[in-house]
Amino acid sequence: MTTSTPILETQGLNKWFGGLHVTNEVDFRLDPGEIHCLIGPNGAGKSTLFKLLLGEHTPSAGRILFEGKEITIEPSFARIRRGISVKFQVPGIFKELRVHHNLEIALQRRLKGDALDAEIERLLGFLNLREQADKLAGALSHGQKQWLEIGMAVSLRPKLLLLDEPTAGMTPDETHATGEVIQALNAEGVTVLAVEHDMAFVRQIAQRVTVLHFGAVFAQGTIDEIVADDRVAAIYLGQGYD
Amino acid sequence: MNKILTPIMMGMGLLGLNSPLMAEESIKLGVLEDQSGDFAVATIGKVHGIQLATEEINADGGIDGRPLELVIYDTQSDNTRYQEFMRRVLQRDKVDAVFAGFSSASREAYRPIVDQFKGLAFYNNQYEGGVCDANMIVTGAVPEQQFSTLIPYMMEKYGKRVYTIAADYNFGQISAEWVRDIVKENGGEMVGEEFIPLGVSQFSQTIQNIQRVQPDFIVTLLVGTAQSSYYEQAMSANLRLPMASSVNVGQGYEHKRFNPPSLANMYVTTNYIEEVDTPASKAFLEKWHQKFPDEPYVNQEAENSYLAVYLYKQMVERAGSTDHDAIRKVIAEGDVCMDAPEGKVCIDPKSQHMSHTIYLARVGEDHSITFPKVWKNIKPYWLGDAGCDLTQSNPATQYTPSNPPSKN
Amino acid sequence: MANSPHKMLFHKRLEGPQTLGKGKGFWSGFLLVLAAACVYPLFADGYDVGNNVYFFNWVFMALGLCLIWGYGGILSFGQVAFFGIAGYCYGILTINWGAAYGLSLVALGLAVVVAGLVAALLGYFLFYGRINGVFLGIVTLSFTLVCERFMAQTAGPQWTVGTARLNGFNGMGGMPPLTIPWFGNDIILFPDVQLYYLILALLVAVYLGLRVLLNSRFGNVLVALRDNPERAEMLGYDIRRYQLTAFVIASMLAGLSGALYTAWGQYITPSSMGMTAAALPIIWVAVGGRGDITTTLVGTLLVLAGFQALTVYGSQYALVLMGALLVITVLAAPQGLVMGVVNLTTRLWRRFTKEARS
Amino acid sequence: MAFLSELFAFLYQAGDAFAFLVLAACGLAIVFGMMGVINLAHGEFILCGAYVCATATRLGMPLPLSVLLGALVAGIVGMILERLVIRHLYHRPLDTIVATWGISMIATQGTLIVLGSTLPGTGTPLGSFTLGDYSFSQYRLVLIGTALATLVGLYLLFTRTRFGILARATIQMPHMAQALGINTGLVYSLTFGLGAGLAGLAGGLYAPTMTLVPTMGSAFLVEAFVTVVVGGADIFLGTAPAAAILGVIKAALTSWYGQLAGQIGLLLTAIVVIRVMPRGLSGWLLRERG
Repeated sequence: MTTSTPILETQGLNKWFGGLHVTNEVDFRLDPGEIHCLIGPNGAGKSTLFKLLLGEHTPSAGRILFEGKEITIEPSFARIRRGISVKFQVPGIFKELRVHHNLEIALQRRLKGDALDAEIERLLGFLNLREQADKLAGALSHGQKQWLEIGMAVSLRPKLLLLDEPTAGMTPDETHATGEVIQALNAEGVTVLAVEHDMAFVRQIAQRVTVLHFGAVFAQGTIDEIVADDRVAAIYLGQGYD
Repeated sequence: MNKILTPIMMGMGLLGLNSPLMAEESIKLGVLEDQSGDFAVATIGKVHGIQLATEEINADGGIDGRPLELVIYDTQSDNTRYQEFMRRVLQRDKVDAVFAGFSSASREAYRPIVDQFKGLAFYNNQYEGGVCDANMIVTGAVPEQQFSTLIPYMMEKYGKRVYTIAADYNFGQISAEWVRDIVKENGGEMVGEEFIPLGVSQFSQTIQNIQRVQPDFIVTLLVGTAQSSYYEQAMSANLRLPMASSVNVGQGYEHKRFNPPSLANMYVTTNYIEEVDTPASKAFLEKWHQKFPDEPYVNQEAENSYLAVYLYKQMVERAGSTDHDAIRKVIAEGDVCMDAPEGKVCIDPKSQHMSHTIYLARVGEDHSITFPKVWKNIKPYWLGDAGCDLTQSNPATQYTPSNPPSKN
Repeated sequence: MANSPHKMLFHKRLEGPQTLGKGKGFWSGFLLVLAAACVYPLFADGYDVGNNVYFFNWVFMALGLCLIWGYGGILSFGQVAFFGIAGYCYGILTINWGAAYGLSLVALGLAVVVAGLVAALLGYFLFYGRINGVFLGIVTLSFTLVCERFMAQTAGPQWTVGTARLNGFNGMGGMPPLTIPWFGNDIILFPDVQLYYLILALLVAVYLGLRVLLNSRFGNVLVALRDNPERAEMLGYDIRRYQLTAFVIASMLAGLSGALYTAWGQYITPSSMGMTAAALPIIWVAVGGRGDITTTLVGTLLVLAGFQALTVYGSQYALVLMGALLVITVLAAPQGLVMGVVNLTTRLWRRFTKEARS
Repeated sequence: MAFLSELFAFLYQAGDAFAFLVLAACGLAIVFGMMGVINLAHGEFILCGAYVCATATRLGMPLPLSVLLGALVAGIVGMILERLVIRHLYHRPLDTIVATWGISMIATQGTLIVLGSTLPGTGTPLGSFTLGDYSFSQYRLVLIGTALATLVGLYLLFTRTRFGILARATIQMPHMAQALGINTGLVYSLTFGLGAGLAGLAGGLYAPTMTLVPTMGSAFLVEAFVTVVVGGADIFLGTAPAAAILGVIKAALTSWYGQLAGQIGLLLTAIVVIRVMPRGLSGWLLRERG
């Protein structure tokens, strides 16, 4: 698997905030087509790494490559246009706009006219939000907001989907359903990188897992390898592992 | 039509006008002055002056038997209000003449409108001079009247090294130019010239700059309430040089408002202030205080406005109508004069500016006023000499010494 | 709405999620108002017509501010800078060229373009520097105050462009009004009926044009980035470009106001770019209702007429009443007074129709 | 000696500009930095302090007490306004601009109507002293000293007193503070009152040196804003150094190129600083720590 060009790669990535070293020499590879989970205790640098990948922070040192091309200092929107998409932890939707309008804005770069309307309709059905189409997005329930954002993220037809705690605040049933959607997307060829705390969910979807600790890559492997690693258990125990 | 009448009625209510004169067709005067905003300090008296003159004239039978009616608007020290209301008085209220404007900017704002509608506007303010416009009559003093008297006196008395601080806009810059030229003509030297943006209120640095070169006297051409903080600050830094000004005391009565001795040893040329000690002036003041007992001060602009109404009366009576061409023919005769509270004044037909009695006022340690010198019949000569002749043509332009009329 | 079939593109764009008013009722009302506005000069005197032209002049700037503030969430305190820049441009160009051969109209166009270019420069600096929120307001305010202070000291003869003197604080005058060439007999547009129709036509064009723009993809992105800029960027939109575009359009509209104002009064001064002037557009838009261009349009006209009436009849209390109006608007009708009235009537109407049905 | 007196003259000018900026800005900085409110009525609190101070002085109260009285009255007026208006707008920062602008219009014009177009001044206390070619106002040194003392006082207030700590806690974590039983409404009122009171202090201190007119607040407003923007949200890491830097820039430009250069230089500095450090000096010093 490691012989093909990785879809995403970081080389010697570092980020300092003042004296704080929050990303430490991260060398990370993501192969096309895999579902990869990023875990680690609170403050391990997962969110910062995401922000570096998305271009919301610029790295202090190191390089980021997407499909072999350097994107280290590219602005966020350009990365999105290359085929990266993201779902934030706190639902990133347009609260003051109506639900169908949210989807229209996500889709209008790709589609127009009748095709746009048809795709909105299809997504509304897929996300089970048809009844709420004319509601303000801010008035949706938490779960519905999460779904709407996933819908918006997916509607870009990304090659790589970044998910920041996609199941936060969801019931176990919703969590499981989300896992199935992710796997379905993956089956269509979307590579997935997810930050996740819920180990059951990680077990459900992840093919490989990377553990971050103090900003550095601490361990990497399949979920079983990681669970079997005593050192990983130790850093989590220190933090209260659930 | 009710809308239009209200302000007129208000004006008349103030004047207590319910006399049988109302039967005659009245002559309407528009009054656009800043009764609120930045300039209100110096302008409220102008409105009072016009009201006082109007009341006297109406009590005395009006102009040719026709009563005067005032249409008064508050222009809020805002140029756009002048544009709005000048159109309103000319187009809607159809006034016969307008008394308008404090700042030069406001005058320039309304002047195109007066020209468009062929109105007749009185500008009753001291200003930087140079307006050559047949539709304007200026009763305020201009730099040649104030500086050709003031600067030679100061140089003779205190010395030839002069430092000017002036507000950084048209009035200040043009006045400073006049000072520069007159100082040079009299063999003096400008040791410093500093321009202060309007609205600046902190002067420590300026005070130091003055101390560095030690002039014999300072010409202060500061304008606006923020800039007048200079005097207090100069005093507290112990800068006690004699000062000369064309704009203080006579307009903003700073000697009454500021604590003595911050204005001590200031010399001002003005065509009127309430301290002027002549019988005409005293009678005038008495009438004024009877009608407006709370008036803080009667300044030169207030007197200009008062006398302007009488000048208008004289011109209309001599012309036999309010028609502007007829009035201008009267002006062209060259003897439109009157005995005003300040003394005799006449309208110069070439520039339609006014000759004045110029008083040199000196502010004492206790801010009392003395008059070391009085010049009679000082003419607004510059525009006419430079080539403005409104009896021949009407360029409707403002000229400056560095941008005079082209002579051909 | 989501499944409404696409009608003619233009029609679809004239109404949509970003603008109030749709359907036959609204558009017949619109035509009625337009017709009334067209025949109005037949029944009014020259003063009223000219005065209305004066009010219309300012509306362009208000609509521009509504575009960036109401829709884009960018509060610019400095729109009057572009107003002033375009005004001075119009003055300089027409004083040098004269108004023959339609040159005053060319000057009007160029003045708007120059305002747009300056806005592009300043906007590039701001948006590509990722400056936003109140800081953007302060920078734009500083910019306009720099312009004001600079222009205020240009009284000297050295400040001359061609034959046009900038003339400092006293302001530049003497430029010709707009003039339409007409078979050797030019029509000079003094603030009266002719100018009224020209400005009315411009106003209708700008209003409809903005409706189309706001309901287009561009408008969608604009409201999206007001709501959640991060998400908008993460949908692949270069939000800086959208902000800059909106800012430039808004500034060109402010410029249009400025050039028209200058032509209207044949006069422009640095005070047009001062602190008080800078606050006025914000007041109009806030009181009218910044969330929608129709309420902004109506609100601006109402506030302008109201403030003028207050000044005429309220004398020195006018400014106090204006201040009170602002505070009350913000507290009682945060979306703006006109918007508040619209919402209230819609609610009452719904309740009424519901009761009628049951 | 000539050099020394020139040097002192420059330092005196820079210090004078610094004091003006600090005193004008610190109230604004607290209200903006801690509460996120853009207070365009800041100048009118200054006006309030100045008028109260001048009136009290004329009635025979010693100047230091009058200044404090001015600050106190402005502070109380500020707290009342916070209750009536500002309180409802905490979640709408842009609307505070509109509302405070309205308040400013009411206050300025109301003062003109009620108290007339001008108030008589009280005269600057203390005398002058001479150094080299120059003489200096002693009161200006008092202003510089007061500016420094105000900064120290605020630092102690926010780090050493119960109110300061509660205020910072409330403003950083309002929900947490509420849960802990802090009367957050009162804290907001007091903080706004403190900002208004500092404005009143500036007004009182400058009242003897300026013309007292209803529009006098506007002379402070623009420079106060520039200082706050250059400084950013934190008063100690932002406003104070910003005032120092701007004071030097302004004094230098004014002394070499005149007042206009000083004014325009100040505004251009603000634009450039914001471009380079979008969150002001303090944002830059604390950059990205959060």
